Amino acid sequence: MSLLEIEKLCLSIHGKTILDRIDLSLNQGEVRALVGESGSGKSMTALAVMQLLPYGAMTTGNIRFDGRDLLHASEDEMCALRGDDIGMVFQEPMTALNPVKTIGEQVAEGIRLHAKVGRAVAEERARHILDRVGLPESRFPLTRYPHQLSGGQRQRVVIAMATALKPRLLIADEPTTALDVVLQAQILDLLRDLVHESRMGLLLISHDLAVVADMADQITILRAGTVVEDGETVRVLSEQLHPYTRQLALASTHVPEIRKPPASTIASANCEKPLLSVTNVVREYPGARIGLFGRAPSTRAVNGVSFSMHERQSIALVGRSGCGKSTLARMILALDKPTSGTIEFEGVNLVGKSEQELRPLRRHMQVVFQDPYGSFDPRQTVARVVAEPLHLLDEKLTVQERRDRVAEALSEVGLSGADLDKYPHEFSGGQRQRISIARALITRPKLIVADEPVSALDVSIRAQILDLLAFLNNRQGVAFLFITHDLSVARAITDRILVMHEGRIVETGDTSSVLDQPTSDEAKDLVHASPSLHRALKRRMQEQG
Amino acid sequence: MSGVKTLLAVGALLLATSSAAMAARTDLVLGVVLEPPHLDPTAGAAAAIDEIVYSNVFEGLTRIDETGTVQPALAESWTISDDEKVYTFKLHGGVKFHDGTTFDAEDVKFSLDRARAENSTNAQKALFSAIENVELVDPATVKVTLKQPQGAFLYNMGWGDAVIVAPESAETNKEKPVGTGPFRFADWARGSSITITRNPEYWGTPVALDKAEFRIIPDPAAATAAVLSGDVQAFPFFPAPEARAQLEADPRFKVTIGTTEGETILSINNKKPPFNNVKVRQAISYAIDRQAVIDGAMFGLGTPIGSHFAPHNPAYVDMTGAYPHDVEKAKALMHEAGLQDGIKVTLKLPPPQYARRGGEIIAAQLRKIGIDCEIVPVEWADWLQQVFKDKNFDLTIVSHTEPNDIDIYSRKDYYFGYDNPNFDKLIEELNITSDEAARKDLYGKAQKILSDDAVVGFLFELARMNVWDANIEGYWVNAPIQANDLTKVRWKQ
Amino acid sequence: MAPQPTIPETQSVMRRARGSKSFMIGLAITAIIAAAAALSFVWTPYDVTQISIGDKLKPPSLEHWFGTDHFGRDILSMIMVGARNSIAVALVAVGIGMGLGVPLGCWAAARGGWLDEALMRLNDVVFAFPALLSAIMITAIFGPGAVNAIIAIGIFNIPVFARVSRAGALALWPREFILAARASGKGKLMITAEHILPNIANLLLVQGTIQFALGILAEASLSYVGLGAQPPMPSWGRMLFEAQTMIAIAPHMAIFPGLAIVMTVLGLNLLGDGLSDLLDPKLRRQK
Amino acid sequence: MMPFLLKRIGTGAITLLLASIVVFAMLDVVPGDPARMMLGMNATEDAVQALREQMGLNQPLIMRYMSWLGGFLVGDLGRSYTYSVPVSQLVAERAVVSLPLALLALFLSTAIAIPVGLYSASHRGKAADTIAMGASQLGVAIPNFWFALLLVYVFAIALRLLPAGGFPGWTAGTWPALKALFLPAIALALPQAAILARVTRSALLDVLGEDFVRTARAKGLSRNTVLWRHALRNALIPVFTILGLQFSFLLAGTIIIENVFYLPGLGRLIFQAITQRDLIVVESVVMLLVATVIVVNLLVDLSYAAIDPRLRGT
Repeated sequence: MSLLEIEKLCLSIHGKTILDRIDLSLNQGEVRALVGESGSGKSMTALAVMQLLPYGAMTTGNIRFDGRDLLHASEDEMCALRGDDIGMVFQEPMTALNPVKTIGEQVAEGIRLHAKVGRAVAEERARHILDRVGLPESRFPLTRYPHQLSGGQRQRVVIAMATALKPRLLIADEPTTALDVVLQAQILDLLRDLVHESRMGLLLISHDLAVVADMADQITILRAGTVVEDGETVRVLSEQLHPYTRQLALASTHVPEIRKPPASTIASANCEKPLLSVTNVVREYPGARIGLFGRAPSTRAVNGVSFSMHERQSIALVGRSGCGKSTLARMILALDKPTSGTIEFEGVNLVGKSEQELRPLRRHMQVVFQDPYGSFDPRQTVARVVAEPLHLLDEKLTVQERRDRVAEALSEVGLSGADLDKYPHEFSGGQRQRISIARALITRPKLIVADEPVSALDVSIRAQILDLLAFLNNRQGVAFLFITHDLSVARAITDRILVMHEGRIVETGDTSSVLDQPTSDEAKDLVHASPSLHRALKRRMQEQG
Repeated sequence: MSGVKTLLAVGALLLATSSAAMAARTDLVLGVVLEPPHLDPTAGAAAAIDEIVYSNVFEGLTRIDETGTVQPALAESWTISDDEKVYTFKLHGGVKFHDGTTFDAEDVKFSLDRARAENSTNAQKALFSAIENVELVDPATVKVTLKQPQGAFLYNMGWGDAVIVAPESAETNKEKPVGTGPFRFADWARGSSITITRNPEYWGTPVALDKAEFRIIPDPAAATAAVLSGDVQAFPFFPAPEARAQLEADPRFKVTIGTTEGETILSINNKKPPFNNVKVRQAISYAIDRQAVIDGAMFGLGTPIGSHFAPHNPAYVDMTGAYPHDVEKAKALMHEAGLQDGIKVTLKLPPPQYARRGGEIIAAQLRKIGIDCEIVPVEWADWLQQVFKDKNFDLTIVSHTEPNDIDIYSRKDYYFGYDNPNFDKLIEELNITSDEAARKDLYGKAQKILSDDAVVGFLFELARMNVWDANIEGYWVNAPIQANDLTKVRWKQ
Repeated sequence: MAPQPTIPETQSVMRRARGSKSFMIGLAITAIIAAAAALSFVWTPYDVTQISIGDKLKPPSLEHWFGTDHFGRDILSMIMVGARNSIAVALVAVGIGMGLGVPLGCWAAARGGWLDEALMRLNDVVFAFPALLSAIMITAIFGPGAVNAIIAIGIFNIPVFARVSRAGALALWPREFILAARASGKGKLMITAEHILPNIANLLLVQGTIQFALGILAEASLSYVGLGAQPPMPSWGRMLFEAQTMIAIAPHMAIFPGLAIVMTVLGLNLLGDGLSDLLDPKLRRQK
Repeated sequence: MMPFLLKRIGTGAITLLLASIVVFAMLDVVPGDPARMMLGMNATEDAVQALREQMGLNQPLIMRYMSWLGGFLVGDLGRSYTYSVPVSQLVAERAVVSLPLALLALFLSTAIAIPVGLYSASHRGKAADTIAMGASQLGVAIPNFWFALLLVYVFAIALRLLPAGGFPGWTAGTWPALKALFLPAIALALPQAAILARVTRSALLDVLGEDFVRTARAKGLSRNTVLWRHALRNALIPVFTILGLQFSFLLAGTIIIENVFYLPGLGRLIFQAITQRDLIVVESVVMLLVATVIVVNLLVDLSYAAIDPRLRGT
């Protein structure tokens, strides 16, 4: 008998069908991945197991845990199971912990509840499990509050809470999505070890095939609330029998087809004046106030960065979260001022210029942001959103001219001019990112700074956007500065790469050479931690012989 | 639901019985509307001071009784010289101030000299203006010489502003009044109440009450509630005439309606056009429906007056028929004055109900003859400044509560701005006349002049609605002077 | 508290509005009161300036639905005209608060630094005064009357709106669409006009309704202590003051104006609640 | 903790200073002469002038401000014009009425509101919730003076259960004194409780939607345990904010309520002092009330730090 058995699970919320006849089983000591794009119903399946579904949810079918019917279990029975026999780790470590309780209290709480032990004993056990997840008391006393920990450390606390009582089933819902690749690798290692140690069953929910390829024994692929394919991980992913599986796999390793003209043209460009040159840029943030007059030492988010880029070039700026790459991007966009150093665009130093003086420069430098939802004013139509940078042009445009230009920009990114009067929320995530790109293109810029342009997108859409960006770079000659933590993106569309670590650039070079043979430790860490579907499959197949 | 009701009823019963009086009580809680600013009647005009200390804590040479007659007080008798200029007062013996110091002629001289001194802060310095000097004859005799004869001198000496204070305590009387009266000052919880207790060493007839608390309740609604709930057992100048019917119907209370010296008038700025035209003033007099004002503002309490004189005074002449309510006539007079198109004026109203409510009614009445009143409510402080001192007003409503104060119309620079030499002459004559019949005649003439000139809109004599516990006796029904004389008040056995 | 930009789906808002009970009830009550106030300009059952002592203190009857007051005036008519006064005072006071508070708040948020700090300190000062107390002092200085009541109430609306709009604007400034606008070279004023204001409009609308209701209450309190609109203009607060001493003999004098206040404030609060539900994108996303 | 505290105390002090200037400036332009007010209608001009001199009203404005502020700092609030006793004595006499009243009202409103809010939040959408929230809507809409009027009518006049007003003083015993404060406290507390209950409920519902509540539930905590152990403390911040704001309303409310019940408290003192142009009393009491509001809000801010470790700094 399986540890967890889901049969014909159907779920609707306020009458809207979310899950349709899901079947899934998981054995003791086994790792099962539940994979799918956003909206496919992965998380709802997990919450159905926990019986923590949102208000208005209706379920039919069967969920049996160790032979017990969970769908019909009483709330008291579920309380007894949750945290004791079934543990759960959530996606967002920043909000998953109660901000006003110490980590010791939060870990011990479940232990006291289920093991019926006193405060001291529970604390002792909490200390032990926190030590086990890599938070030794010497450095992380139990009296710490969540806000005193980093994201990765918080996720360790959540894992400690979920595994403190050695549950037989652990559900991890995108446990590493909010973390950078290095932390992701660490957390995945930790989960793997914990599962092995106490022979838990692990239901790992992820959108990332590369991640699950490395971890899971079994895989279930979901699409729009139904199971598309199900089976042993290596077999499913290597054979790719189902077209959707193949589509997912291809998209996650996508490299745009349009390749660059020979490198010689780029080399020759090297002798021209650079389009952008950043020299010794430093950005300090004042330290917190201590007492009346004292301050903590200031922190340097960006610490002596220099580099330059030429027209038509495509450069990746990679690094772990918090390494200063976004701060650098903002300074390049003249949205933030460096503490020292110069940033020259088209030969003009941006630092200290007034908004009026920046106008002609801004026309040639635009931006694309990560979040396709947050980068538009929700109260403006697409026409207004896309036309916004036209404000930078010196000539006055008539209404019709503006609309024509917007339509033109939209068609360049593959949208129709008929979409002009719609609002951004009427588009899908991928379409929004196209709108965002259209906005950046409308003034015919020479440089587009793209801050994680695809990291919030599902893999299939991501592939399309990468194609579009590559097209713009190669055919229209727009230079791109990509800010990303995802090395596969860097590899897909950039020529050069800058690896940033704690405010400094630690390695530069051609993208492929740096990613294939990193020399600095920081670059090596990044490369090794990056999940790769091919590498994982290769490794697993070797293991299995 | 009915269970709750029963519970409440039982609770009410318990509370009611527990507070019921057992034997004759000797304590009393009295409601008063205004809190006095301090308790020294010789250093402030506020009626609220006298309403607490007059006759109770402080006494003068003479006192004014319930009927408004002058009675001996600290002076047991007096003689007047033939030229009516020298008054010799024989003082009571064995009188002590509350602090134990003895009362004698020195104190009288001190008090009178202090009141008429250059730097005196006595609000009624005019009372003493006739005094030429004060001489000590012996410890029990004082001789007061006047500059000229003054008919009202003995009456004047009965005012609260003329009470006798001791030099030892004169400076601290504001907070801790020390007098010779039957009650001693006990406590003043500011904003809340003032308590006086029986003076066991009183020289005169001892009082029945051991303790009296004056509780300050400025708000008519709160006053009504306080009386109804039994929190106060007496409210001598009850501020909510609208509650009269309800209180009269309640056997727990005895409601009496007394007279006051308060001539309530619609003051007119006689200096300011168009009110300098007697026709306009007469038009106003015709336009006013006094009875409607009395009924509407005072719920029927008050006696219409046609001149500045109290109807209960023997010298009163009824002038109410001079200007009957006649809108047509009023309009005609306005027309004659060339104001047929109407005028816009302001009507400044001090806080009391008679003014605020009366003002609304009068504004409505005047609107009918084309006088459009903008109602401007003002606090007393503003009223005193803007209206009384700066004379910056068109119309205002106020009650002049000093007794026998018809002479104000002869005062130069008084806020009415009225100036009539004939009237002034009458008042001068009055001042030096002490023959009752002659005075009466002069008063009558004065009233006639004021009525003819329609100096102001004469409305009504303020009535005094007293609400007392039905078991109390011996209180004043009328208020010939601002006072709450408690000397004879007692609970019935 | 960060304002979520919302989606101007006029049609669906209308549809959902019809489904929101508190919104519809609030709207209905507010509409009735507003209609009564508007009607009073052209018609009231009786003339409210007409004093007729003979008719005083009549209990409710067919002739006088809500009875008469101590001057024999028709209470229903007075409530209708009083509504006009209450609404006018509260509306203008909210207008003052919005007109001055919103620009101040937006300015502070856009400019930041010492200016923000200084403006917020000033805000604190005004906030530290119990509003009614200061309103009493203001009317003590300038004299009672509707205009001064408006000023007194209006002043205390300024910091409210300044705070709300500042908080809203501060939450918007770091957002990517504002960054995009800045990258398009738009100045702070322009961004505030084009992006900030439309996105905090909902917030301001909801706050405006709340302040409107509070304004009605504040006006009633001021009139009650005699500092609001002056006779012959009827006002609800003063009607209650007048009724106080007659509550035992003419309770209708106290009940009807009191109910008028309660209903108006209730209606506005329900409307505000409904609005904030309707305009809250969090709820919409769930649907 | 220290920087946060110092900064808050610093801004509080600046606010107080600014407020003192506003108060003083405001009262200087109040029309009406306190000296004339004290002496009454028929006082002579000489007497009024003499009194003005005595009261120091003839000094220049800035001098009066400095001496007032200086006195204030050392606890000398000057002498009342009308009562001619030290203002500090007056304030002390009145504060023993107002302070217990405000505290009683605050206690009543919290004691009613928090449980109602909790219950409503945990029974969201049920009949009890609907009724409680409906009642609270009504409570918010009722002007406190009207409510006071109804209370007096029912409990004092009709049932004669409680005094209609007045205050016997604490010397009369704790019970009669509390009895006198009960109706006013109810009149003040109920509308406030209505607001507070709504805030408590919605704050709790907000917190219940947070991720960490789900985490706690995944630990096996029941809905109610989560409500008490995790949600309540997080929901306290908005509740405390409202409590701080309400205190200011409460103080303002006492001005009216003390007048309705003729309680000799600070509220009535200030009302009387304004009408009597006893400016020194008005200035001092307003300043004290403002200072109280500022201090209470400071305490609220500090309580945030006690509740929320994120505000304590590193």
